Parts: sequence; structure tokens; C-alpha cells
Amino acid sequence: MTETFFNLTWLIPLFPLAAFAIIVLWTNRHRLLSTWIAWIGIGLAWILGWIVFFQAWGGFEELTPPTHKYPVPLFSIPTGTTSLNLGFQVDTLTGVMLFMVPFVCLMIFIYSKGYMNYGTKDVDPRYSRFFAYISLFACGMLGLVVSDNFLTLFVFWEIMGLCSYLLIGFWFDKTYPDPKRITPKEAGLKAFLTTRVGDVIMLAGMLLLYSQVGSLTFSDVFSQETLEQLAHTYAWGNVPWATFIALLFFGGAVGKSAQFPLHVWLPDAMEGPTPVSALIHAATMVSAGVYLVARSFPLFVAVEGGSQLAVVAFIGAFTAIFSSTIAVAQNDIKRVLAYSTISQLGYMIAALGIGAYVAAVFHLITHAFFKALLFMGSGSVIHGVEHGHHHSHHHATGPEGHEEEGEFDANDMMNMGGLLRRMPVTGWTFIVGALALTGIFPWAGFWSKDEILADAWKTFQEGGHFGVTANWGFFVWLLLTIAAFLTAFYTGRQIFLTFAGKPRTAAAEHAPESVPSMTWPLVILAAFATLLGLAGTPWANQFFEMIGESAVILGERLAHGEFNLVIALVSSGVALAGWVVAWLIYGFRPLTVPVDPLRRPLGPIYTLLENKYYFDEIYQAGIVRPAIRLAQACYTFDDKVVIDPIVDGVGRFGRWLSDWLRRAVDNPIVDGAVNGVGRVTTWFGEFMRATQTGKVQNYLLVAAVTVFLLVALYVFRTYLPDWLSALGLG
Amino acid sequence: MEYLLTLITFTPLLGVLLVLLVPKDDERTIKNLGIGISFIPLVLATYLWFAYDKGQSGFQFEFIADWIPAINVNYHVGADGLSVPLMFLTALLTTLGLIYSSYTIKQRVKEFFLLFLLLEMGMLGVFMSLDLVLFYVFWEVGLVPMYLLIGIWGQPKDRPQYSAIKFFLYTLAGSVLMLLAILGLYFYHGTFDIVQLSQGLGSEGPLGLVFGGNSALAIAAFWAFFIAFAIKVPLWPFHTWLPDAHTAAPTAGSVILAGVLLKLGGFGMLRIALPIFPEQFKFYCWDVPIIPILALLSIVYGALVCMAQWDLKRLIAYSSVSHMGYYMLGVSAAAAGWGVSSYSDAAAMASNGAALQMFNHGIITGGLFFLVGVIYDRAHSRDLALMDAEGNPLRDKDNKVLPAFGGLGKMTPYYYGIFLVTAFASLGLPGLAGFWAEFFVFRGAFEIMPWFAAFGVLGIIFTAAYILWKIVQYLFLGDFNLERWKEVTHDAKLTDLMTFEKVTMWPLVLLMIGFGIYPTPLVDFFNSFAQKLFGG
Amino acid sequence: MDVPLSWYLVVAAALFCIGLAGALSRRNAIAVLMGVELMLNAVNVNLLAFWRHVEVVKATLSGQAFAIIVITVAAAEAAVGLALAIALYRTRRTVDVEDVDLMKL
Amino acid sequence: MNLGETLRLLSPELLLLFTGLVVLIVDLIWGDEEKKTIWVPTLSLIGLGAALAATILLWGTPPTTVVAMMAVDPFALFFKLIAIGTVMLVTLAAIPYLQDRTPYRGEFYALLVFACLAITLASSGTTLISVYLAMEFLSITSYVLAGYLRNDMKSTEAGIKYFLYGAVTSAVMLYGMSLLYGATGSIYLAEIGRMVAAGGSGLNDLTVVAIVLMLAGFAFKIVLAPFHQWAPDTYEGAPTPITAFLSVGSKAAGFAILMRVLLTALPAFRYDIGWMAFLMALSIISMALGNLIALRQSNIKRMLAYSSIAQAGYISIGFITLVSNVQGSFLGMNGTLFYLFAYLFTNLAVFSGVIAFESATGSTEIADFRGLVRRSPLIAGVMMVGLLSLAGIPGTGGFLGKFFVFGSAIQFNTAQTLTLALVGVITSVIAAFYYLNIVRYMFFEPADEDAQPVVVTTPVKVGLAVTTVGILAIGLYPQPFIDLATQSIQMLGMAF
Repeated sequence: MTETFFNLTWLIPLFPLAAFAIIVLWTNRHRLLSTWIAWIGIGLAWILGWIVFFQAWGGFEELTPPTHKYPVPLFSIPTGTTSLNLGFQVDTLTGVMLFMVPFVCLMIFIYSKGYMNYGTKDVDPRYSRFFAYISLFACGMLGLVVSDNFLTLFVFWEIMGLCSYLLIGFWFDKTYPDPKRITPKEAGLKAFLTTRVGDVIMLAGMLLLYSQVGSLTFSDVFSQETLEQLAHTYAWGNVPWATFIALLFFGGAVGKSAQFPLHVWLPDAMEGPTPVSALIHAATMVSAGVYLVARSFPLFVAVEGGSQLAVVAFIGAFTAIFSSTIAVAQNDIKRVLAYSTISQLGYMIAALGIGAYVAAVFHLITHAFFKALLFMGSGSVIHGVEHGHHHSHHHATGPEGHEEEGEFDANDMMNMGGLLRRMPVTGWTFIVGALALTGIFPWAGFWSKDEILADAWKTFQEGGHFGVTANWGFFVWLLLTIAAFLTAFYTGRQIFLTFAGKPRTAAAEHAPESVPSMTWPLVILAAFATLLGLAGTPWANQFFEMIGESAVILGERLAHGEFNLVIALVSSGVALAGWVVAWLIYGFRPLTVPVDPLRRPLGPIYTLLENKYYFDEIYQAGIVRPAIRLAQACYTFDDKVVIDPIVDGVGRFGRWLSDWLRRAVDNPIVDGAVNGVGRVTTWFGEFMRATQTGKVQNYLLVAAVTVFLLVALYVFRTYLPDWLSALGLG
Repeated sequence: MEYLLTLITFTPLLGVLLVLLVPKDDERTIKNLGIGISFIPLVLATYLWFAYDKGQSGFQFEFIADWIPAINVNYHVGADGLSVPLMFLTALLTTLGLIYSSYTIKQRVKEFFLLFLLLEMGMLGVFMSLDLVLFYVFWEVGLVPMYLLIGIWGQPKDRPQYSAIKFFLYTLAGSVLMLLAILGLYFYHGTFDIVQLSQGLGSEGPLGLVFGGNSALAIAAFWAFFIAFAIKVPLWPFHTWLPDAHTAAPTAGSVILAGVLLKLGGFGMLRIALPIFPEQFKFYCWDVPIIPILALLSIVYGALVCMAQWDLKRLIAYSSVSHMGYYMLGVSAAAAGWGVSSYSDAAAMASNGAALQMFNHGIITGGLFFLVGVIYDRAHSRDLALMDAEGNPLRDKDNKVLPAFGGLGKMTPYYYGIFLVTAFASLGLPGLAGFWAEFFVFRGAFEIMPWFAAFGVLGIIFTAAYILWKIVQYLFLGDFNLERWKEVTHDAKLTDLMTFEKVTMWPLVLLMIGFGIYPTPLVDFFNSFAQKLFGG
Repeated sequence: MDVPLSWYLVVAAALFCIGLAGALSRRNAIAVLMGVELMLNAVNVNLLAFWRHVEVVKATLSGQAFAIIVITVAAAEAAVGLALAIALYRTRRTVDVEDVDLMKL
Repeated sequence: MNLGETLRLLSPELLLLFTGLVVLIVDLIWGDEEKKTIWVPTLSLIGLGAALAATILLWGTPPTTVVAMMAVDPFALFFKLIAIGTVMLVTLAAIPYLQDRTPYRGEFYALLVFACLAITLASSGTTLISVYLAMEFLSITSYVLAGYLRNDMKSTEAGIKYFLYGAVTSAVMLYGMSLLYGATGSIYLAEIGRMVAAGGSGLNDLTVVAIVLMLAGFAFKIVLAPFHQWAPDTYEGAPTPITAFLSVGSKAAGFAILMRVLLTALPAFRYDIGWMAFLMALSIISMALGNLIALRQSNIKRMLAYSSIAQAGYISIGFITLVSNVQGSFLGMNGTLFYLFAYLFTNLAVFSGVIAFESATGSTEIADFRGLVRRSPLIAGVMMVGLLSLAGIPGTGGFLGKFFVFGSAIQFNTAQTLTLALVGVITSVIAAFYYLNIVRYMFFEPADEDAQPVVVTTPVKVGLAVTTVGILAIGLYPQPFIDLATQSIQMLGMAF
């Protein structure tokens, strides 16, 4: 029985895929039908996913290395004498992901129906297409977690990239009056290209791995011999292949999980519909990066004390604190969450960097739930405010209260306030999510975040696994703790600005509570955000047992992350402090004007944070524009110089030649030469025409001269030596 | 069975003769006849696809007969893993091209169909030839109809006459040098037979070293072949005929140009240049890596030019330069790994990747050209942006380029969907056909020449950039502006894909998706070829 | 008492050169034709001198025969040449070869 | 050798002579102008056909000499085929052309037959005298034909230029012949060959000068640069059928004489600075110059003149690089013969098209060919095939001609011959440009608004059909033609 279901794992991603195909090809004109098909697709995936999960939960011994038999090849591609086998696998990590992904997706799917305004008049014309896209997205994530090899993992990884492009740019016809503000179509492009940078790096790593190992199947790559081999052969110098490839893989994760320095796409991805944000930031795409590092973790630890872990830890911790500072100065409700996501992903990455494998995965799971909750809650808020805006707009009389159409920003927290009364379900579930995010006891975030911090502290105390040095432990702990404070601060700020106080605009005043298909998922997710942490409490750490089992591959059984009361208290204290400060600034005296009270005291720092440390501008000036300029230069070179024949003919050719002789390198040598030959040819033809005078005696003269020359040639050739010697020159 | 290849190749010629008999005013009969005839090679090529035994290396359906016995030239044809898919591709694109053209070509229909079928014969002939003279004859036979197709049916503003002659002369210039090399081979080894030459040469082969070990001659002959093929491929810096020719040709002509004619060069590399001159090829890929450098330049330079390009068709033309650069990189890696037993699998993979790139580029870029034709037929314009008189894009007050279209994604969803699939296949999205080619090319290259491969993967980013930023964004995204559309197109009607356009595109889209998900059947063909070349 | 061969040859060569110079420099078509005749006569001198001095079997008379044929042909050639010159004159009222340059370049 | 045998061996020449005379007489005595227009050329064609048949019947005769100074050998027979074929096709094309241009049509056909006779004689001359005589015969008939349209300024100019140039070069050649006679004491080519083979150093100088002087005469006939300059003017001015004749028949005669004289009389002077080097220089200059200047021509006849110069360069390559001791088929000279054979059909295809066009429209400007495919698909199609064959595109006879001559150059494998091949292929790319330029006008450019369809008369249709079939047959199934060419290089008294 167990085997039957495990053998069917590969079907999980196919359900949403089928839904995608059916909607795109046949039902795209029927909105309700499309909705249901998408629901059925993800629903089946959820059911099967949970069956697999619970069986793995119950019998995970079967799935651990010595006995497990669930890399199952599906098909192979010939590669010379060998072949490349592709298939699926089930292990505990897959199982856990299958618990989280389809379920969160299902919630998002249900929520989407309401969010996309099903049944109202201004229904989005591409409603069905939206469900098709998110189904494909779900397929991508599910396929990713059931893959038994890096190649299909990469394939699904990229399919998600595609979907994120399509979904972020879903409202591709939207334009804003402010030309500086990024439009959805540009955001989609940015997301795709930025992650593609990481993907290419990862692809390179994968190909190098394949070259070195000859296989991409996890079980082959992570076998003890292979890891040994990778750790003791060198890419160059004293850099082992394992380190090098691991770092390249990490490049992919940096892109996908929006870590510094490739984080820039994620906040702009907020241009997409909110369920998309939830999908991308919570359940799927961004966690794929963490999943990749977790999945290839054996590779990261193959070299004891290698630099790869230090890089991972540093990037993670730095990103965590870096992006939480930005979140402090954002006014867009979704952008705050976006930076918060980057920061939380930094937690996970940093945890992996100090070897806290289980804690990272745990945080990944809990975070998925509460972040999905928060995003959907914010979506509900925006939705409400938009409706309120419409409402007030229709009833407003007189010039005051009348805002220009298009300038009103429903995402701006400055336009909200006091929404808890108007939208109680949304508000309370949002607060639950916020508590989980900030790691307040006993919500889920507390347990997972605490486990990371405890592991970091323990590393500092005792030295870590896999040769991670103690100092790294301290570094990570310190940064993450500060980040915890900031997290609590900006989350509190968000809550107070949004829900507390009095409505600052007419829109907020008239915002209605969302429809049940939106609120029910919030409630369910809130329940999970509250209770899920219990799976990983220090006293009954089921989660550890399960995931730790798959970590046996790592050659060293991970030690139980001990509960450290001091650390727990410190982090809780820091979090509470954050809430308190936020309350003092934003909650104690609710804002009446849409200006952040911190703007004045922080001055230029606030501007810096508000502008995200100017990263977009730097990239624009440092990478994008030079690339475009280079492209323009190539184009000009090709189109103007090379393809068009140079008009001025010989004169220009002469100048060109002299120029070329002067500086022989940086000139159009390529095809200019070809056209040059053409010109010389033409010129020669002209010259020869001039000899054709039409006068027959001239012709005869030419003939006579030729005869003379030929005779002279012979005479010189034969007698010149004699003559020379006769003259005493020979 | 031994006549199968002959039948495939010469049925179009029969079509030419039949079309010739129909009076030129009876366009309906001409169209039906032309399309009908073109289905015969397609069906036969499909049969060939399935009848070919992939487990067996070596040539199948081989047929040999005297042609010019005085100089030992034979009518020697055969199919192997390399040629079977390409023959199928040729037959398919021809049929689709004819279907598409039967709706879009309005003048001189008879000539068009006649030339198109003649062209098909030339292309198919190249793929089946196993004799150098036969190869050369077919190689050049295709030139003339293509020249006429570009010149007659090109759009006047694209300077079709100039482009046509440029195309012709470029190819001819390359191939006459090849002719000298062919003759050279004959005088040293006494045969024009490709099979004998490719298997008999070498220090232990019955024919001895190529050119009897005279390295100067061998190198000269190698370059003669290589340049002839490189012009067709086209490899930077021999690419400059391509943008002009592709832009000027009528839609179906561009499809064939990009889909098949470029592959003739690629085919030549793998069928002739590499097997006959492996040492020389290897030398210039490994010891003195000129060829991989040119391949990288093609990839990056081609992609960069695309990014600055505003003419949609020209852009796609340049994308071919970039894409065929991947092909060349794969061939370089394969050549560099030739004869090294530890690289035999990597070389085979690189060669598989290169061959896949040929096939996939054929269906993908062929499809893209069809899709460009779709917008051009409606709008009579291909500029992505509103252009000023000097050919520079106009900008608004915020210095943003003013798109000429935009918003078609909303107005023509079907077109948008098909275009998206094709565009993503073109940028190598996993799950679509283009990916596998790039994957295997880089797989081989990363093992054999990692630095080149590392540089080459950068091209992937640029490719994504120009396809999504330039094409998709300017054409489909943004808000549809009816005023602007009317201004750009002079009041043309905007309709979504029509049935014939769907019929043309769907087979290609299905192939992109099918071979994207399950490439094994295709790779099996190429692998059987690569095994013969690199195995053992 | 024999005149040496070289004398004949020098005379013939001189004659040839004079003829050639005339053919190349005279503007009148008839005069050019006369130059050609001189060249042909130079050939005749050569042929006869060689026959006298070089030919092994003098009885074959080949040199003489050749010379006679050359004379005959020269006459035919002159006839055609004159006919063409007349045709030329009829259409253009000139036999100046410098003016015959309707077609050039 | 009895009289009957002699007559049999001379039957082609005799038939031609007879035909020419009959045509002249019939033209003289028949009063009915209407019927004469058709029947005189028909008569001429019948006679030519009979001569052709006689030539074919003589095939297989062992090489022998008739009337002391004429060879009957495969080499000569081959050129007779070419000569008769050329004149037949030219006659066909001339019928509509002459219609409105001259009242004296009968003599025209008779002169053409005599010119043909001259070529047959030239191809078989084995003594200096017979060679000279045949050449002058050919020249004189050609002068007359070139200037045939007496009221046409261009035609008379063509005639007089051709005449003056020809007269001077033939005198120069003759001077060379006299020197050769002086150096060896014989007028028999074979005898001369024996003498020079045995000769001492004093002989060398004289012979080399003789070779150079004779080459001037031969090159004039072949139209090798730089003895080519008469050709563009004459080609442009002469009646177009005569241009066609000059570009094929006269050129073939020049090649026949060149090869026979050099191979039987002067094989010893081939290498070092012998005729091979001279010819190579002329060939390279011809290929380069002819093709380059042709690029800039606006008159199709003039362009074809330059093309013919270039083609002469290609054709010579085979002869320059001939070999006799090799197994296989690249003997060089058979390449030249093969090329000539293909060139006959190729060039006449193009000229037939030009003549048909000119007959109907009176123009030979390239620009006037625009839109021809709409006005006459037949002419345009045939001309395209011909032009592609001239350019050497595979599938046509022209390609295999080039294939053979370049092949022998490569087989010869010296730096000089490889240079020849290289120059050959590079210039053939340049050539493709101007050949295709005409295709461009015919196919790409639209016709004028008021352009009428071009009417093609039956004789021209026959000519167009024959030439097209010839081009494609040689291009696609060349084996019999290769055999023909290979057999035809057997030459009486060839001494190496």
C-alpha cells in the first residue's frame, strides 16, 4: 500500500499541469469551469501529497538511504554510450515539502477566486488565464520537490521562473502616471532576468557536476564515494570541486530566494496580483532556493570547513538584516512583506550556512504558512480599500475627498488605518500571522526561529557541525537577533498603521470585509500558523526526527538542537521590544497625516532606506545601461558599418585604410573588408573601362606592347645573367 | 526501400513539373497541387523517421548507382541519425510554408510554388548525399530558387534585390573554395565518396592520412570546407548576409532560410568537415581555439545586436546568429574531444546538443518567422517602436521608447499564447525543445572546454533579455492603443490568428512542447550518429 | 657570293616594323591597310629567305608556296578591307580610324 | 588513298562547300522574296544537318591525313561538330533577326556556312599553310558578316575594327609562322615538332619569339586578354547572330588551332618559359579583366563580350594543365573540350534569348530586359538557365566544365596552377554577380506599363529548346559528353 502511493508520487505535479492544459486549450472562456478545474487539479495534488506525506511521516525509516528505493527512473536520454536517467523520488524532505506546498497552494487557489473578483462586474478579462498560470506554477513547485535529479529540478525551477514572469506581469496593460514607478510588465521582466542570472550560474554548476560525476541523480551524486571524490579533486588551485559546485548552486539559490545581491526583483514582484505574491513568496518560488540548498546540502558539507558554508552563512545573515532595515521605511503594505520575506529567507540560508539543516527546513515550512497568510491578508486589505475607494468615489460630493483616478494607491499603508473594525476577520488573522512572523511564543515562528538562533548560539559555544567555526555562529546569531528586533518593529508598524487608529482616507473608511472564499483560507492558515510550531517543539521534536533522518546522508547524524532558555528569552525579549517600539511610535498616537514620524529624525538614513539603498539605480547604471550601450554599439557596428556599403566609395575606403593602418585594432575589420573588396573591384572595373577607348589602334598598341613584353620577358629571363656577367656584375 | 530517399528528394521535382503544366491563372489548382505534392515527401519522411533503425549505426536506406563513372562520381545516398530528423524538418517546414503561402502570396503564385518545391528538392538532396559532388550539386541547387524567392517576393523597402544577391554571392564565394577542396580530396584519395573518406582516412585507414599527411594542404582544404559551411551556419563574422536575406525574404522564405538553409551548413560540419578533417578541426578548436572563440562571439554579439534592434524580423534574424553560435560551440567541443577516449561521451553529448540545436532552431525560429509574418500581414509594419526618419526610435518626455504596438496580448490572446510558447522555446526555457540543445551543448563543452562554456552561458541571459524585453514586451504587453494602431497600420483590421495560421503553427508548437518534455526519440537519432563518430 | 641569311632577315624585320608602325599610327583606314600589306611582304621576304637557306628538301618548295598563298590572301584581305572602308565611308563620310569610336567603354 | 576514301574523309567539308554554293545560287536565281525568307535558311540548315551527319558517320575513323595537309582525327571531328552545331543554332536565331534589317539575307546564310567550313578546315590543318589559310578564310568571312548591316553605323564600325585588328594580328602571327619555318625548315607541324625536340639553343630564341608572335594571332581568335580589345566593340556592333557565332564558333576555331599547333609542333616548348607560362599569364589576365569589366556594362552584348573573354580564360586552364600520363579522366585537355561543348549550348542559349528579344524590341540594353519574365517566360527562363550555366551553378553544363578545368589545375598541383584555380574560382564568384544582374532585371524588376509580350518565332523556339536541353543534359548526365571529350583529344601526330 505504501509502495503504491509512493510509486504514484510523480502524478502529483501532473494534476495541476493537466488543469493548466485543459484551461488553456479548452475552457478559457468559461470562468467558473476554469476555476473548478484548477481547484480539482490542485485538490488532487493536495490529497495525494498528504497521503504521501503521512506515509512518510509514519514510515520514514523506509526512505532513508540504506534501504530506500525511491529514486524511480521514468525515462532516459542517451548520452553517447551512457544515458541520462530522469525520474522522481520520495524522501523525508520531499515528504515535508509535499505537506506544505499543495496545501498552501490550495488555500491560495481558493482565495484567488474571490480576489480575482469572480462574480462581480469588473471581472478581470483574463480570469481563466490566471488560474491556468497558477496551476502551472503549482506544477512547477510540486515537480521540483519530487524530482530525483538536478536536471528535472532545474526544469521545474525554470517553469516557475516562467510562471512568475507571466503572473507578475499579469496586469501587463497597467501603466502608472509616475514614470519612475515600475509597471507590472517591467517587474515581470526584471524578475525573470534577475533570477535568470542565478539560474545560469546554477546551470553551470549543474553541468560541471554532471561532467565530474557523470550523473545528476541525487542518489548518485550524494553517494559517499562521489562526495569524497568531489572533495578531493580540485577545480583549480586548492578549490575542491565540491566547494566550487556548491557555490555555483548557491548562486541559483541566491537568485531564486532573492538573497543579496540578487534580491532586487522580489519587492517589484509585488506588482502582480496578491495571490501571486503569496505563491511566489510563501509557498513556492522563493522557498525553492532554500530547498535547493537543503537538497544539495551534502555537497555543501562534503568539504569539511570549506569556504562555501561561510559564504552561505554570511549572505544569509547579511540579507536578513539588510532587508529588514529596508522594510522599516516602506509604505506599501506588500512591499514590507516582500522585504520581510527576503529577510526570513536570509534566516533560513544563514541557518544552512552554520549547518542547522533541520532548523532551516523547519523555518521554511512554518514561514510558508504564516507568510502566505500575511500576503493573502494584505491582499484582502488592499481589496477592501479598493472597494472602499470605489464606493467613496461614487458617493463623494464636492471637491474634497475627490481624488484623481489612478493616483490613489490602495497598497499604501498611509491611506489605511482603523481597518480592524471594518475587516475583523482579515485583521485578526493578519495579527496572528504577524505574531508568528515575529516569533512570539507560542506561535509557529517562535519555534522555528528559536531553533535557528539556538543552533547558532550552540555553534558559537561548541563549534559547529561540518567544521563551521564558532565565530560564524556568533556572527549569525548576532545579526539574526538584531534582525528579529527589526522584524518585530516593522511588523508592528504595519499592524498599527493598517489596523489601528482611525481611517485616514475615505477609502479606508468604507472598506468592506472580503468575501468568504477569501476569508476562509485566512482562517485556516491562521490556525496552522498558530499550531504548526508544535511539530517541532524541543520536547517532542517530531520534525527533527523526520528530517534528521534524511540528514543521515550527511555522514554525521545531526545533534538535536537543544532548547536554550536564555536564547529563547533573549529573542523573545528582543521581539517584544520591537513591538513596543513600534507601538510607541505608531500605535500610541495614531497617525493622522500620511507622513512617517521617523522621516524627520532619521533624515538621510530614512531616504536611503526608503530607496532600498539605491540598489536599483546602481544596477541600472552599472549593468543594464552599459549592456544596452554595448548592444547599441554592436548594432551600429553591424548595421551601419558592416552591412550598409559605405557610400563614399574609394575616398572613404582610402581614409579607412589609412585609419586602419594607424590603429590596427579597434576598427571594423570584419565585413568592412568584404565591402572594401567590392569597392576596389568596382573601381578597378572603372579604370579598365577607361582603356577601352573605342579606337582600334590603341587596342593594337596594347597588343603590340604585350607581344613585346612577352618577348622581353623571355629575353631577360634567358640572357640577363649573361649580360650581367658581361658587365662584370654577375 | 533503397529508393525511399530518392523518392523523398525527387517528388518535389515531380511537383515542379506538374505545376509547370498548370496555366498560371489557375491559382487554386496550383496551390492545391503544390501543397498536395509537398505532403508526399512529408509522409515519406515521417515513414523514414519510424522505419529507421536507431539501434544500428551506419547508413541505412543506402543506394548507390553510377552517375559519372568517368570521374568516379556516384549517385550515393543514405540516411543516418543526423540526416533523418533534418529531412523530416525540411519536409515539414516546406509543407507548412506552402500552406501559409497559399494564403499570403498574392502575385506570381505559379512561380512561387515552383521555386519552393525546387528549393525543397535541393535541401533534401543535401541531407541524403553521400558523395561530395552530389552534395555540392544539391548544395548549390538550392541557392537559385532562394535567390529568386527573396528577390521577387521580398518587400520593396527591405532592398530584396540587394539582399538576394548578397545571399547568393556570399554562399557561392564560400562554396567555390569548397569545390577546390573537394577536388583536392579526390586527387589525393581517388574518391568523392563521403563514407569512404570519413571512414578510410587516418593513420590506420586504407586511404591513409588526409592529403597524405601534407599538413599545409590539409589545413587549407579544411578551412575551405569550414568557411563554406560557416557562411551558411552562419558563424561570426560570416553572418552579414543573413540579416538582410532573412529580413527581405517573404515569410515562408525566411522560415526555410532559418529553418533549413542554415542547417545545411551545420549538417556539412558534422557530415564532412569533422569526419574528414578531425585532426585539423580539433587543432583549431583545441590547440588554437579560433573556432570556439568565433562561436562565442556569435553567441554574444548576435544577442547584443538583437537587444539594440527595432525591426522585429531583423531581430529574429540576428537571433539566429546567436543561436547557431551555440550549435558551433557544441561542434567545437565535440571536435576538441575527438579522439580522446575519456571525452568520448562528452563529445557525443556536445555533438548531440549541436544537432539538437539545428533541429530545434529549425522549428522554433521557423515558427517565429511565421509569427512575424502574422503581424506583418496585419500591420504592414514590423517596427517595434515608432521610428523617426533616421531609423531611430522615438521617445516620450520621460525618455521611454514609444512602442509601435503594445497590448496585443490583450487583443489577440491566441496569437499571444502561441508566440509566447515559441519565444520561450527560443530562449531555451526548460520543458521546451530549445533547452535540451543548450543543455547538451554546454554539458559537452563544460567537460571539454569549461572556460568557453562558462563564457557561453552568459549568452543565455542576453537571449532572455532580448526576447522578453524587446519582442514580447514591445509587441504584446502594455496597453493597447487603438489610435496608435490605426496610425501605424493605416487603419488595418486587427484579428487574432486565422485558421491557416493556426494550422501552420500548431505542428511546430506541438513539436516544441513534445520534444521539450520528452526529447529521447530525437536524441536517439543524433546519438546513433554521434556514437559512430566519437564512440570507441 | 651568297647574300647571308641575316641580311634578308634584317630587311624583313625592318619592313615588318615599318608596316606595323604605319598600321598603328596612320589615321586613314586605307593607309593602315597598306601598313598591313607591308607586314605581309616582310613575311614573304622571310619565307623566301628561309626557303633558300634553311629548308632541307628544297624541292618541296614549301616556302615559295607559302609566300604565294600569302600574296593571294593579302589580295583577298585587301578587297574585303576596301569594301568595309567604302561601307564605312558611305555611312560616315570618313575613313579616319580615329573617328571610328562610336562604341567604347 | 583512293579518291573515294578521300572524298569520304572530306565529306563534311565538301557538303558544307556544296551547301554554301547552293544557297548562294538559289538566293541569286529565286525571285520569290517571301518564300526565300524561309526556304533559304531551311536549305542551309538541311545542308548543315547533312554535314553534321557526315561528321558523325566519320566518328571512329583511325586518325589519318588527307590531301597532305589535313588531318581527319577525333580532335578535328569534335571541332567540326561544334562548328556545325554553332552555325545551325545561329542560323535558327538569325531568321527572325534578319527579317527587317537587311534585304540580302541569302548571302548571309551562305557566308555563315562558309565560316563553318573555315572552322572545320582550321580544326584539321596540319601544316602552317593550311592553318594560316583556314584562319584567314574564317577571318575574312567573319569581317564581312560583322559588317554585314551596311547601313548600320555600329555594324560597319564593328566590321572595320574587326578587320583592322584582325589583319594586323594575323600579319604578326604570320611573321611568327615564318620564323618558325625558318627555325625548323618545315611547314609540317609534326615535322616541326621533331625538329624542335632535337634542336639546339640557337633554335630556342627564334622559336620562342615565333611562339609569342603566333600566340598573338591565336589569342585574337580566342579572345584572350590582352588581345581582346576588339571584341567588345565588335560584339556590340555586329549583327547579334554573328556576335553569337564569334563568341562560340570563332573562339572554338582559335582553340583548335592553338592546341593543334602547340601540341604537335611545339610540345618541347611547354615548360620553363614556354607557352604554358605565357598562356597562364593570358588566362589569369582574361579571367580577372573580363569579369571585372563586365561588372559595369549596360549593354548585354557588350557584357557578354567581356564574359566571353573571361570564359576564354577558364577554357584555357584545361589546356594549360593538360597531362597525358594519368589514370582517370582529368586529362586537362578533355576538360577544355568538354567546357567548349557546354559553352556552345550555354552561350547560344543566352544569345538566342538576346536575339529573340532584340528581334522583337530592337534593344540590347540590359535595363530593357526588366520584367521579361512577364513578357516572355520562355526567353527569361532559358536565359536564366544559360546565365546560371555561365556562372557555373551545378546542374548545368557550365558547372561541370569549370569542375573539369579547375580539377585538372588542382591535379597538376604546382603553385602556378593552383593560383590559376584560385583566380578561377574567385573570379567566377564575381562573374555570378553580373550574370545574376540580368536575372534580376528579368525577374525582379517590373515591366514597363505599356510593355507588350515578346513574340517568339518557331525557329527561335527550337533553338531555345535545343540549347536548354543541351545545358541540362550535360549538367545532369555528363558521362557521354565526358567520353566524347576524352576520345576527342586524340590528335594526329601529337608528339608527347
